[in-house]
Amino acid sequence: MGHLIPPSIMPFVLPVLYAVVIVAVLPLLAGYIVLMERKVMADMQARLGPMRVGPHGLLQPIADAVKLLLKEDIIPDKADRLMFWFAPLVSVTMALLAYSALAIGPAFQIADLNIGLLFILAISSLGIYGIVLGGWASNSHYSLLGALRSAAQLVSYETAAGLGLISVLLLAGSLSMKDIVQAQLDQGVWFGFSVPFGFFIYLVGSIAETNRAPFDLPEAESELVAGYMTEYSGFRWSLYFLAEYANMIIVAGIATTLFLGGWLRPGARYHEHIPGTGIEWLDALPALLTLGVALYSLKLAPTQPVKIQKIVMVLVAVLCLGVACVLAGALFAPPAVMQGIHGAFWFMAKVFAYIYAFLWIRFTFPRYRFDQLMRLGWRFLIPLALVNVIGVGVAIVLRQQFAWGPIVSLIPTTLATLGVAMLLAKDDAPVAEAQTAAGE
Amino acid sequence: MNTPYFLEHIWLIPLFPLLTAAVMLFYGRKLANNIVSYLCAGSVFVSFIFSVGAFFQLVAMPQGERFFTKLLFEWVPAVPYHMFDGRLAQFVAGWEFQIDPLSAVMILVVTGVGFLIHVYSTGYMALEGGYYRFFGYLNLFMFAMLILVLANNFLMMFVGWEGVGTCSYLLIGFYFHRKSASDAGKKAFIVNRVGDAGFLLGIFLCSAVLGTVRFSDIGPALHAGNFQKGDPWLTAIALLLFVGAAGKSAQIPLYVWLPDAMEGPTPVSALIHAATMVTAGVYMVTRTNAIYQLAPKAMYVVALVGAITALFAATIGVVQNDIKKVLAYSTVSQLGYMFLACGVGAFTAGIFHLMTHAFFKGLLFLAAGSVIHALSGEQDMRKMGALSKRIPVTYWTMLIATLAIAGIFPFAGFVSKDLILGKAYEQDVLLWAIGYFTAGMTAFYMFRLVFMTFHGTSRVDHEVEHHIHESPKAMLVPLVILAGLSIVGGLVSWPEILGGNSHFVHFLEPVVGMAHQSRIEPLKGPSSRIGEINLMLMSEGLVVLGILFAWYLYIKRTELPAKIAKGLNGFYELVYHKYYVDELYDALFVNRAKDLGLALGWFDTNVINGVGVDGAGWLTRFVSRASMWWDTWIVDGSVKLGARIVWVLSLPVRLIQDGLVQSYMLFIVIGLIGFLGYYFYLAHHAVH
Amino acid sequence: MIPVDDYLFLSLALFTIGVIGVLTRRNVIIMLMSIELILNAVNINLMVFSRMWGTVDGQVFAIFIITDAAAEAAVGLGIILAFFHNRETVLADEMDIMKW
Amino acid sequence: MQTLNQALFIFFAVLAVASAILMVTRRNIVHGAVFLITTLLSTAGIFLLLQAEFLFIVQVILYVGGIMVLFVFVIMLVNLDVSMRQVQFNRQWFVAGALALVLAGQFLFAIWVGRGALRLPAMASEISPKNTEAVADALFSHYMLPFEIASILLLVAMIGAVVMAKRRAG
Repeated sequence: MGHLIPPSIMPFVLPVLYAVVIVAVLPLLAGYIVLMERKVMADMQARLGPMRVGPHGLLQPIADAVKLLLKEDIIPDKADRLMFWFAPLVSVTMALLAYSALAIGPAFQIADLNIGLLFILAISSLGIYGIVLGGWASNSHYSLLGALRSAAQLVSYETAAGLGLISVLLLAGSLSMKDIVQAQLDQGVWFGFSVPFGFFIYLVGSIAETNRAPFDLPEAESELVAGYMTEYSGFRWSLYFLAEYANMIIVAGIATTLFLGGWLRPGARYHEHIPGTGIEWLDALPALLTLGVALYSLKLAPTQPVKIQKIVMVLVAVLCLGVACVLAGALFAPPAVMQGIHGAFWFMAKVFAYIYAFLWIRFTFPRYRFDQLMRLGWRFLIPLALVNVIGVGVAIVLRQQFAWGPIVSLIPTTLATLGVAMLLAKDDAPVAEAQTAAGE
Repeated sequence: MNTPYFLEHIWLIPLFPLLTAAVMLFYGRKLANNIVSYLCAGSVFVSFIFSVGAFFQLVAMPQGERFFTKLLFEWVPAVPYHMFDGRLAQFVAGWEFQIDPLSAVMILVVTGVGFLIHVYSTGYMALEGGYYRFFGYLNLFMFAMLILVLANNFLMMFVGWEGVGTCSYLLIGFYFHRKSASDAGKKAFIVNRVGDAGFLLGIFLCSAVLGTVRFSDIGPALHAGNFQKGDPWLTAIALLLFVGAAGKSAQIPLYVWLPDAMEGPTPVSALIHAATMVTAGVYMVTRTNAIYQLAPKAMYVVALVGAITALFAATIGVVQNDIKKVLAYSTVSQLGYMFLACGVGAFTAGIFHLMTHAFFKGLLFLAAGSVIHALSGEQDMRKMGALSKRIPVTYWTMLIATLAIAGIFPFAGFVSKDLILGKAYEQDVLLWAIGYFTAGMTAFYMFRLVFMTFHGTSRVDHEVEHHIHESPKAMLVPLVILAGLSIVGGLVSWPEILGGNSHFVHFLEPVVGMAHQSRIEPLKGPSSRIGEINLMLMSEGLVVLGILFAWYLYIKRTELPAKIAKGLNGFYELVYHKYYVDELYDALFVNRAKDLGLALGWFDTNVINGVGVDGAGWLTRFVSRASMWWDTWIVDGSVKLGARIVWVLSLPVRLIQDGLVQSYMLFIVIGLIGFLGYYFYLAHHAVH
Repeated sequence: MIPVDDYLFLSLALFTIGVIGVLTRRNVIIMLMSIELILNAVNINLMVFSRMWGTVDGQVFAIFIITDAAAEAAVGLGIILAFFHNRETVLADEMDIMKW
Repeated sequence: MQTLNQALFIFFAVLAVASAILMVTRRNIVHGAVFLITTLLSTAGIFLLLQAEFLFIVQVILYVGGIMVLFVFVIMLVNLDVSMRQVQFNRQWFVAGALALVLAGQFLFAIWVGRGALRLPAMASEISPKNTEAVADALFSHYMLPFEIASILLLVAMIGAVVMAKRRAG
């Protein structure tokens, strides 16, 4: 391959390849997250969810996509046509651009920027223009109110979430995604466990930043029809939709990288080998898991009601089997390849766990009122995040000056932050009640 | 020396009722009725125990030294002032509790009878609203009354005096939703104010003349001041104090409130308006007997007023039909007896009658309450009759009390009444005659009451007839106990002539004689004993006559009373309407006070408001108008002139200062261009 | 290698456009945005000279300028909002009295 | 590499200047704001060309992601259709424009006089692989006091903004 491509372009080839893969795969992934969401919701509400298209509705996303793309494209008469056209593009572009710095595994990264994290934050913070301009360009009150709410919400929660991330940056001492993961390996603990409050604040902040329940006020259907997307339909609407789910994956990726150890395997420092081979016990886990899923699908296949569904189910089983083969085969590949493939597996597993938490929260909590949302952001999360950051600073001093362990040094910080959290919650309760009483 | 416990803690006796009163009045609303009962009656019972303890510890002291004071704290610190005779004196008053035989007897009566009436009330008031309020007031009354009798000086006594007055007002108006009740409360309060004014003046005069308000210092002060018998100052003090006593104890002319006070609940009538509070006047006169003994004219006034009141009230009592009104006038009458006793110098007899009266009159009221209770609130005797079989316990106890008040041998009333009459006979036959006649009337109207209520034919309404029932145990037990006391009460001072030893009189003598040992009345010699026996027999005869008369009129010939009333039409009407005294007072005082109010109102409206306030307002408006003109044209004008001048001078500057930010920025740019040009110019020269 | 002059020309162009915007536009918000443009032009200069001398002092000053811009935007927009609530206008030449 | 840089510079510079001109001349304020954002992003790209990565990020996060959001927010709150139909330039526009051009001419003269005197050091990318750390070092050591003063300025501005925007009673 080396002799086919001029050497000056060589360093750009792999990143471009990755970029193409991401752009191609992401819509599909988003569609399947939607399916996952509907299925999880159905499960939590004791229903079945989509069952018709494909076995267990597995082909539903594709049907949805086809429907969206075939819909008539409507631009409102009084809309600002340029902006109306431009806004969804901004959203989706910024969402996709952020992937360029995300490290899916030790090998899968478009660009290892030394300001990687800041880059992702910067790019994803530009996504707001898609929402705001789209809401404004629609020339509709619902859209404009949704856009304004979105702007206020994003600005407020970006601060809190950013402060939550800073606690990790202090511990890792780097902005590069790779270095942050490496730091977690070196310190022997995922930062989500050593700074649980940073993780908590980022979790809440990231839900708010992706406009998901219980913070989905910009698109609260009971108040604003569909918020900033009210006037959008068809393909443009699906762009917004794609951007939203791409953003979910982004924040999940950031959280995974910063708090959940990125592509690290659980027990990354445990190196017991299977006797007689160079393979570690824990490395065999992914292959066995996917194999189990494949077998389960195969077992389900005969019970499907329609023939086509049986076939698709078998295909799913075959797909899983293939993945299992790849994962198993990687065990015998050179370490770099092995780590790349398994890292990607673990990374995606964590990302989906985080997204599952999103869904869980969405179907558990009722929607906030706007003033409650603002109070939570400014009066609870930001002070808490500040205390947490200061505490982490103290912990680092303790570690450097008194040689405390990486986990022990953070325990006082966590306790102090917990105390402040309780204080803030207690302090806020009467105010909240008074305001509710005055407001209603 | 080890001070006896109960004497040392004498101040606790009023404190217990105060505590429960506070609890009742602040938190009582939330308490269950039985808790209220236990707390209130319990606290009075504890006070009674302490009183008994104090009494016995006092008795245990030697005869002449039965006196003890306990200073709780200084109230009015020593204030120097000049007395009337120019001597310098210190005005001192403390919360100082005093116990001597007199106050010992009083606290026993107050707490003992008070406890029984509390117990009675738990039954009587069980179904009334404001249960806690009633007991709160009642306990507050107990506190005030105990303060009154335990006080060591006039000031503290006045506190109790006013306290009982307040509680009396509150309790008379207990059914405040009834206009008659609240009116009666106000009447009692206002009439008492007249008496209290006299009492207060008496206190002032006492402190100015004698230089002290402490009771135990009055005797030495009298001695030191070398006052003679009949000293006009002392007479004035005594008369003023008697005005107070007359107000509190319902003597002519201030008796009018007491009959109306029957609007209150019956236990209140029993406790406050029969047994304790109304006797405060008698107690006070006795307490200050040292002054009275040096003022014979005042004593005569007291005796006369007492005797006339006794007769006067008795005549009214004869024709009343309301069972409680009869008892009320009877009370006024008996109080008259007590004052008669005091007036003739038989203070001990007065106090003794006070005690026995507390027993039997308390019993009468309670029994009357029991009757009323049985008849579902009926008070008119014309609608009673033939109840003796239906409510036997009430009947028998009431009969005992009636016998006692009538003075039948050997009930309590016999002893005390005859003691008074005997003393009066020694002093003045006229007074004795009035008292003697009154005793007969008392027997008559009391038996009239009994006969109308319990005997003859039933005149009870049909509605009520079905509900007649004997009262609950809580009411009957106090009746029985008081009945017992009414029977044996006289024994504590059984006359020597009948083989007794007059214990009670001797016990009290130190108090009465404390002022001037030398002036103690000598004990009656054997020569007067024959007379005493004769007097007793005479009065017994009259009493029996009165009873028979009542029997004849109200059992035998029931149609006769109406005929007699018709025959004596004018007089009957006069008496039936209580001699029109209330109407007289209305015409003389109440309406005149209203006229005065109207006149003052007119004065306020037309003179103070019209001329004063409105005139001042007009003047102010006028001045402010002038000031406004000055401000507008002179002050403002000069300021405006200055502003105008500045405005004219600033015209050229304002052309540049147009308030537009962009034109200012333009000037910045112009300045920048200028600076840069100058810079280039300099650089050009530097190069060349 | 791009000469420093090119950056300076760029900076000058942006600066001039900003100055014209501030001086001529009636809308206060556009004026504020023009000021941001001027600050941005300054930042380019600072960055170029920082790069030229190989130190980071210029970048530090640029950070201070951005801080300043943030403060200015916050307060300026707050004033504009308050003014708009009172007067229903955002035109600079209608803001010609000191007090209302 | 060199040509790439050159091309990128020209691209960013043209984009920045064109957007700036459009920003100043547009009637619609929202469009103006969007063009200003474009200018700012182009400038951020130029920062990147000058190897100031941290400033690039600061420019994007703070300027574009923060300040301009605030602008857009306020524009949407105060946007009036009437303002679109009003005269966009004030009475002094001609004088002001002329004077601004004079000023620009003076600066141009200054740069032109000194042209070619200043040069960027060749290939400085080696010296700042850790641009963020370098800026942080300078900021927290030498420029500590100004940094603190700047934070106080921000605090004051925040309070001021809250006070200004707070709705007054009556």
